[in-house]
Amino acid sequence: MTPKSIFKKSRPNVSGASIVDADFQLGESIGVCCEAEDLRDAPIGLPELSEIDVVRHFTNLSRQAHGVDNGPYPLGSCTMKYNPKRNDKLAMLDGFGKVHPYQPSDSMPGVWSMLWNLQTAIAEITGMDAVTLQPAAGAHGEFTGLLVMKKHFEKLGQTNRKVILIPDTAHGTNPASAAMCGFTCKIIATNSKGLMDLDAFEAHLDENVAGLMITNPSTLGLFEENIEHIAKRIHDNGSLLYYDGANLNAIMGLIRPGDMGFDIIHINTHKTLSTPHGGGGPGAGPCGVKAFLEPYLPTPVVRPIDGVPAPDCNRPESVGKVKMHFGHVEVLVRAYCYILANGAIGLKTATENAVLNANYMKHQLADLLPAAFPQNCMHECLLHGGSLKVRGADFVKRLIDFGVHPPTLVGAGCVHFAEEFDEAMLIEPTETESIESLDFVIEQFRKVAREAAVAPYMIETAPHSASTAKIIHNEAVWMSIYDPND
Amino acid sequence: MTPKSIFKKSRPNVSGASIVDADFQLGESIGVCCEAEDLRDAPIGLPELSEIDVVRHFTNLSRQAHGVDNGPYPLGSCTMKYNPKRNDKLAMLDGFGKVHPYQPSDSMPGVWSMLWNLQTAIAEITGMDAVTLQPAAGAHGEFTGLLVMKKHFEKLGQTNRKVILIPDTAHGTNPASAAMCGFTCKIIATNSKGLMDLDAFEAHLDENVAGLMITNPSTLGLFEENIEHIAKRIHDNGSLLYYDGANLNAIMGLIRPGDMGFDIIHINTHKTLSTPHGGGGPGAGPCGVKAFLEPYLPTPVVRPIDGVPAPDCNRPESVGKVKMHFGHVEVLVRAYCYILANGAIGLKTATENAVLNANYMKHQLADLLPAAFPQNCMHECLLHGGSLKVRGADFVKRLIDFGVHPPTLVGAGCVHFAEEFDEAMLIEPTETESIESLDFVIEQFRKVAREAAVAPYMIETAPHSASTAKIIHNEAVWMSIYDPND
Amino acid sequence: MSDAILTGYNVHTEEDRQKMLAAMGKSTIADLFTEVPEHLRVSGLLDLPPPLNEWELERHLRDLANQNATTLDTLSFLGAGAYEHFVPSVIDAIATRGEFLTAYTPYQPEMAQGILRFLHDFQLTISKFLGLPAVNCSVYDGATALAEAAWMTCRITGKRRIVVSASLWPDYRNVLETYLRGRGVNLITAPTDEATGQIDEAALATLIDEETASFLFQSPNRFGVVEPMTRIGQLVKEHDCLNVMASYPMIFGLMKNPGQAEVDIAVCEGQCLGLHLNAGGPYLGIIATKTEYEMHLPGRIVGQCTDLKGEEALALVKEEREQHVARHEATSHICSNQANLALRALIYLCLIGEQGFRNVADLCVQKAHYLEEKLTALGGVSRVHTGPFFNEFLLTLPKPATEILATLREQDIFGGVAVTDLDPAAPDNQLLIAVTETKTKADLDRMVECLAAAL
Amino acid sequence: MSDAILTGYNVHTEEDRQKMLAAMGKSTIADLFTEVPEHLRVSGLLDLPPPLNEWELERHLRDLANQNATTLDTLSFLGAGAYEHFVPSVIDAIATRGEFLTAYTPYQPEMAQGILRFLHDFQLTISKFLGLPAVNCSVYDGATALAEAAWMTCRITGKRRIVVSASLWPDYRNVLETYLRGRGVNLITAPTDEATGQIDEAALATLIDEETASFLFQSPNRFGVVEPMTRIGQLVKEHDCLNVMASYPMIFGLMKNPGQAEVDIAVCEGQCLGLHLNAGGPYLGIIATKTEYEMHLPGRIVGQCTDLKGEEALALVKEEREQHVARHEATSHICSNQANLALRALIYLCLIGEQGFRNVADLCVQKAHYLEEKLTALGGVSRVHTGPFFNEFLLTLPKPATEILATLREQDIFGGVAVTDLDPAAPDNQLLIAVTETKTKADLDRMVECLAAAL
Ligand SMILES: Cc1ncc(COP(=O)(O)O)c(C=O)c1O
Ligand SMILES: Cc1ncc(COP(=O)(O)O)c(C=O)c1O
Repeated sequence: MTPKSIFKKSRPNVSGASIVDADFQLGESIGVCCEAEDLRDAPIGLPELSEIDVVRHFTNLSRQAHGVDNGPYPLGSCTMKYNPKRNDKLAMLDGFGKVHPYQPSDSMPGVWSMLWNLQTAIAEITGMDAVTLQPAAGAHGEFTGLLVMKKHFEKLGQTNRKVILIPDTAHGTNPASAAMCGFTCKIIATNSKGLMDLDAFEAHLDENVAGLMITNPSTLGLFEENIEHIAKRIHDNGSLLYYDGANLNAIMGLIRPGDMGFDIIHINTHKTLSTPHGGGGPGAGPCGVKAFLEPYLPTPVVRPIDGVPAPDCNRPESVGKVKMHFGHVEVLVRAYCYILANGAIGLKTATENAVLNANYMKHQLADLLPAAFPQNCMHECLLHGGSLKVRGADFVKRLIDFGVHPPTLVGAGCVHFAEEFDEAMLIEPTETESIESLDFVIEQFRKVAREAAVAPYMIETAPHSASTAKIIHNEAVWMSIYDPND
Repeated sequence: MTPKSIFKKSRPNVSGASIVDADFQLGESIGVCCEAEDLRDAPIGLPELSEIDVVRHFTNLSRQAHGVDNGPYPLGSCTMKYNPKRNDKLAMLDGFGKVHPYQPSDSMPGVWSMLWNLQTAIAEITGMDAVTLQPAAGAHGEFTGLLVMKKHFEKLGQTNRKVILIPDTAHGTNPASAAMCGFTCKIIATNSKGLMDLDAFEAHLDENVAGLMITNPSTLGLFEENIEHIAKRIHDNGSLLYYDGANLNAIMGLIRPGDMGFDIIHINTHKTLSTPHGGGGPGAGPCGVKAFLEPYLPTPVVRPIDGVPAPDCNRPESVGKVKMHFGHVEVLVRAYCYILANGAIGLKTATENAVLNANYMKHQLADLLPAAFPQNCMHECLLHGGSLKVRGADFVKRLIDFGVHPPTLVGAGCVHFAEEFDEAMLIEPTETESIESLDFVIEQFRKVAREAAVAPYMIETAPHSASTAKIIHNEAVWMSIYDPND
Repeated sequence: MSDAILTGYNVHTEEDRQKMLAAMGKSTIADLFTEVPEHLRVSGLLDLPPPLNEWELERHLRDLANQNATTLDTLSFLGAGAYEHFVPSVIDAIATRGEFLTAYTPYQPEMAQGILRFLHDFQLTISKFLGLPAVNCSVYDGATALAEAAWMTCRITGKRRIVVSASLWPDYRNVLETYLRGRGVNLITAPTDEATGQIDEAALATLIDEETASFLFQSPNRFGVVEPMTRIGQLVKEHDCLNVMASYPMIFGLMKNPGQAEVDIAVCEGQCLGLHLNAGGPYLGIIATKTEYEMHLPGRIVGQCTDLKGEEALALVKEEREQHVARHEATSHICSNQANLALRALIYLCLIGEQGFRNVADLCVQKAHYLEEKLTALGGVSRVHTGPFFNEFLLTLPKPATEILATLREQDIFGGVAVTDLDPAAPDNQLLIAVTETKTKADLDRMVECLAAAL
Repeated sequence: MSDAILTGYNVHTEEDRQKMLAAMGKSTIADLFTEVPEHLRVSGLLDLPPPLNEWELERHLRDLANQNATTLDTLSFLGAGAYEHFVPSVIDAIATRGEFLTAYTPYQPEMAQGILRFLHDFQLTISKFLGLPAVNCSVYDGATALAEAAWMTCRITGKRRIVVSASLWPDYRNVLETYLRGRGVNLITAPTDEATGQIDEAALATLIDEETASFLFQSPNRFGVVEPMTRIGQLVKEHDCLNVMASYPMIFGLMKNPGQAEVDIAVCEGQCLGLHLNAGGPYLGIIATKTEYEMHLPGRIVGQCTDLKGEEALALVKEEREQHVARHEATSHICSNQANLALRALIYLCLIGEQGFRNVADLCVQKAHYLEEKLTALGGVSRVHTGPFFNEFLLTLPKPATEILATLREQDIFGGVAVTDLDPAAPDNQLLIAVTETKTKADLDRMVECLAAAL
């Protein structure tokens, strides 16, 4: 059963914190803060609990959640690798946490240095010339990058360039971000090798194309072998090449988007740079560009001014502000720490291990779940579930009973596959799983497959050990109108 | 099943932390640190794991533990009340945590002020004149207090006073501490009202008695009504009265040991002053004395020197050192915070609520588990389990299945009851349980009692939902000789 | 020594790697990268600082952190949208628990009821709070929440003209413009009454026309002035356009909720609800609307559904609005949101509760008014506006604000925000001062004394 | 407003209290205290400061904390038994999890396998570490561990004479005396060889007689000198008495374990294993012995047993030694111990692992020797002893140590411990300097430079 709502535990007039100040009499001057008719005339209805009850409620909730700290999390496209505890601690230092964004900028040089150092490192990692750390998440990084692209063509007077080409395997945020910037999306098919169909690409490439937006490796876990050819064609067409860096974990330290010909990139720190995902966020989505696009980055830009990193708000050509302040500093400190703890050698090793683990998984499961594509996969592998005796969506739920978070399937999570992959699973073990852990996960897959042959209903009704039974998605009724008696 | 040992997860040559320093070549100068024959010639055999595996292992272990944060914990005599999170945070401030005990004392005035303020508050709470915060736990506080007592009689030349009187209901640490100080214990019986048998007391009272060591309320949860009479008899005899303050939670803010006539006291901060018990410790056992005993307190004593609190090591009459440094500072900060957050009114209310809750529990369970004694109980109640259809020891294990930590029984925990209380349960709800929580606990007792009537074997084989089945104590085999292959 | 030990996060020893390669019939790691053209590979290593072990890393980060003044060591009256309210310790202790911190979005609801429950209770709490039933799991921050709301009104009405109060925080306005630029939305500015600092209602009435999708305003506004919410709501309703209000959650401790004031979409910056200042982020974007507009909400929504046994369960619902389903037609591109901060806000509200929340608001108002009275009693200092204020107010000073602030800083006081920092075109002698419950009377008196000395 | 809201930790409203009293047929709280003589009750309230709300409390504690210099802001070479080793962040994150922090002693093993497991693995790790199989769940600190060990040897042998090396840390000696005073134990001091700083073996041989229960020594000793452990072990064995060694765990990264050196009981201060300095406590007392002496160990022991299904489980065992069973005949009075710190030590050792532990020890040795070489190259500075040292060494200076230390402090350096601080009778020109892995070469060079300037 799902845990109770905290509203069901509320006890009138109990409050966990004592908010008084002997020098001020409560209730005295309430009238002064707004027009009389705007004064509150009824209780809000906030839950009321003592501190211990709050602690117990949320401690209990946490025990009905599964994070990387709890076990393997091979959720394809999400890169659920270890989130170092040291980074959490350092991100919460008072010298970062208790800094007000409107402090005089010379009272927070450590923040600027940190941001500048991180920008520099990300530029080096991605092969770009300038980086903004402002975007709040991957999708926001896309939005920022596409605004830069738009501005570029505005400056060139090429206002006809309103089309963004996007492969059909792209993450949903790509077309959504493009639409938000006022672009039109044209979708490019995937060929039988799992790569972008070059004929389809050529068919769409015309003077209205602003750019092509791709991930490499793709969401199918494959490296786009033709990337240089594609980059050349795009550039010859006067268009720009955008890199969705959500899969950078597969190439960091080994291959740089900038070297492949990309003009604009974003990365997801909560994937590649080990920042925790918090059950949904916050993330951070740094955006990098080649030098010719630098003037358009959102304001402020952090850069050395008289040798000392500081924010530069005087950016006449900028796309403007994409959010308040300077980005998700608390998240960015963690990303910075991750890079520093690893150094170049560590990042490279991490990438190698990520790819090694995915290929190992793919290889060891090949008899059960044949790979969708024959070539080496990168940091994740797409496996066909067609020969299982049960539906893939049911199969993976049974893994929950054995302590393994399900991999990604169509409809569960954010990835988008073509129809022929209806029963396919995208598995991303990540580099922080040991052989023992991988073998454990593999064994659970096998266990479920064996069971599928003899007791499919055990699988179709799974999970059996979770806090709820299998959840019926299409009966969802969103209780949007709250019950005033709640 | 019990969770695996971390040794079973060890993977050769993997280590979670990188311990290198580019300026120093590892392995270079090992020979210089000791005689050659003392150099290590074989591996230690420490576990080797990556950081993520360590985090997962211990996160998993924590999920097989029950603390106050998880639910009701009515463990008699242990006062498992809420441990405020703010105290944990403040105790870990760098200004306390990163201070070396051998720093010059004028470089840590905040430590001295904190200790001095806390001493002053504890003196006020207990009605004593001077307090030392050095003792590491309750038992250590007893040891310190009894050493002071001993010193007192040495000074008086009364070296014959070698006997400590101790009621039979006393906690085991009392006679054990007395023995460590070289005292002989004489045990005093309990009368039918649950109080100290005054005849037995008189029978033992002679010129060899150094002191009487009692808790009030006693471990039976009863207030010793004759305390003033007892104090007078002890003092008339030239002996001293020692207060084991482990039960101070029942009287704090309402009654002071010093006012009852006690000469020496200790308290357990992890009981009364809300410091967390950590699965076994660390605790802290401040010891307080009346003015005439102050010179004997262990060295150093923190007191204002030229108006500023500082450690005074020049204590010629002191009993000496009882442990290194100044006490469990990290624990003491929490105790200090607890007192400051509550103030006098808060401490008083807490005490009232503790007593209210215990009496409520006793009253509501009376039909099922009649009270061992008719009078009001204090912060805990002793209930007879004799009319249950199952053994008390089995009964309480079934509570585990319903999320309630068992109360205290003879043999499970540290309390010591006379034989007639074999099946009795000592229940201490503590003041931080709400009515809802108390009613929940009561309902679980009733549920088990109903079950006892119809399906006793469900109880005798409980718990059924815990990580292990019922544990057979007397088959315990301590694997003391470690397996080198482990 | 192998890389595994060198970096700490790499779990394989060199032997492990060989063993795994061998299992696949490969001999080197390079065999896994055959699809990558040779010349695209980085030759050697990236140019990054050498790896730091944990204590070196800590030292470096502490060095950086120590370079920053903080609101702990400097008495701060900074506000302008981010406020130094007290953050109960319980929040840090709970929100950082590994299960919460290291989980992904709850795509597998059976494994994530704990997360779905707090998100659902967050939605419920916000809905009570803002008096609007449809709430999502959060967006990036207050400014992007306003931008998302603005676009919602365009989708709902099919119109592309929005009237915006002139008194938004300047950066909210900037973000709004950035977000709407590509959408072809026409932003019209509604002026402020110079005396009261409130919206010029007469002017507003003339600006809203048939083509107008919505009116957007902020309260308290960029001058700290609290707008006449109910009156504005009526006025906007009369003109038959949607009414979007951005606000500071604390005011609802004392004020009616936006739902009671004809607001169609309410957005807030949730930073004040148990989040640290974090040098500007991450913060918490809150957005709530009426049930009829729920299909236009951006982002995640948690809803109730049933499990196989017919029991209540929670899951992500209404995904047809979202980017992974609707793609370029989605209500928004948002995917990752601020879930862990929504948790913080929920814990905050549960801890302080109904009465505590009212008390925080009350103390903010009283302390701010106390300070305002004392300061405006100083020669040459006066409040710019006559409209009511909550915990922040704008003063005119006899000198440039930056000069006064520099003098105050010598006393370890951040005296407020010079409005020229928000908007270079603003008068240079205006200072915006915010007060929260954490300031003592002694703090306020010290501020008065130091500011008097700085005049 | 009721007390409930006032103090935050009191969960009952006044109405709750009335409801509960009514259920019991009582009308006031006073009715519950009828057994307490009226005149014994405090009239009114205790004289304590008024209650502080959370932010007031935090401010006050931060004020106190900020008054203290720390090893973060001052370059510290302090040691003398407490060392500034690095503390991996994982430890704080895990050891403070509510389930661990807020649990009691695992009296209900079915509900506490997680706690019992870490305690058992702590015992196992320490047993490997010290080469002695019988280990308990911890005692208060290193000094009380030595005192407990001393008494164990008296219980084991029935004798009351103990020979003690003169070079224990003075406070270990003090605690030992305090602990044994009531037991009628005779302590005989074995002298130190003035040149080497090691135990005078010849003298020791003459001091151990038939009546001697044990010999106690410490290594590294109060001069930082590492004792010839194997040789001492042989010598003591030859005299047929028990051999007790107190030590600093780090040395076993490079040295044999005490079990290999004929030590019967080994004790350590475990502070260096992942504990913060904490202004002196709580620290971690470690004690290990041979199987034949296990029934004499003080405190808790976790052992393996089986559950109803016959599966392995863990529980507290051998309780017949303990105070709650044996009462005045118990091996010790200890009840609460340092369990949460045993957890920290275990996590520490698991995190750094075999190789990491060796590396920490190695870096300590190298850095200390580097500094010692540089310092003794300065005019007038020399090492007092010739015996080997690990990470701490005693220097003779041309001036009183306190003067040098005062000058170093002006440079934000804690230059070490003046031995007069440990023992007022010691020479005033001797300085004890400790170095850990966290000091960089630049730190060491700065120390050399500043000390040179202070001469
Ligand atoms: C390929 C890809 N692009 C973009 C995103 C969106 O990133 P975010 O959730 O940080 O907005 C994701 C996240 O799942 C992704 O996998
Ligand atoms: C009455 C009493 N005295 C003494 C003690 C011993 O205290 P500690 O465990 O802190 O040594 C206890 C602890 O359970 C107790 O209940």
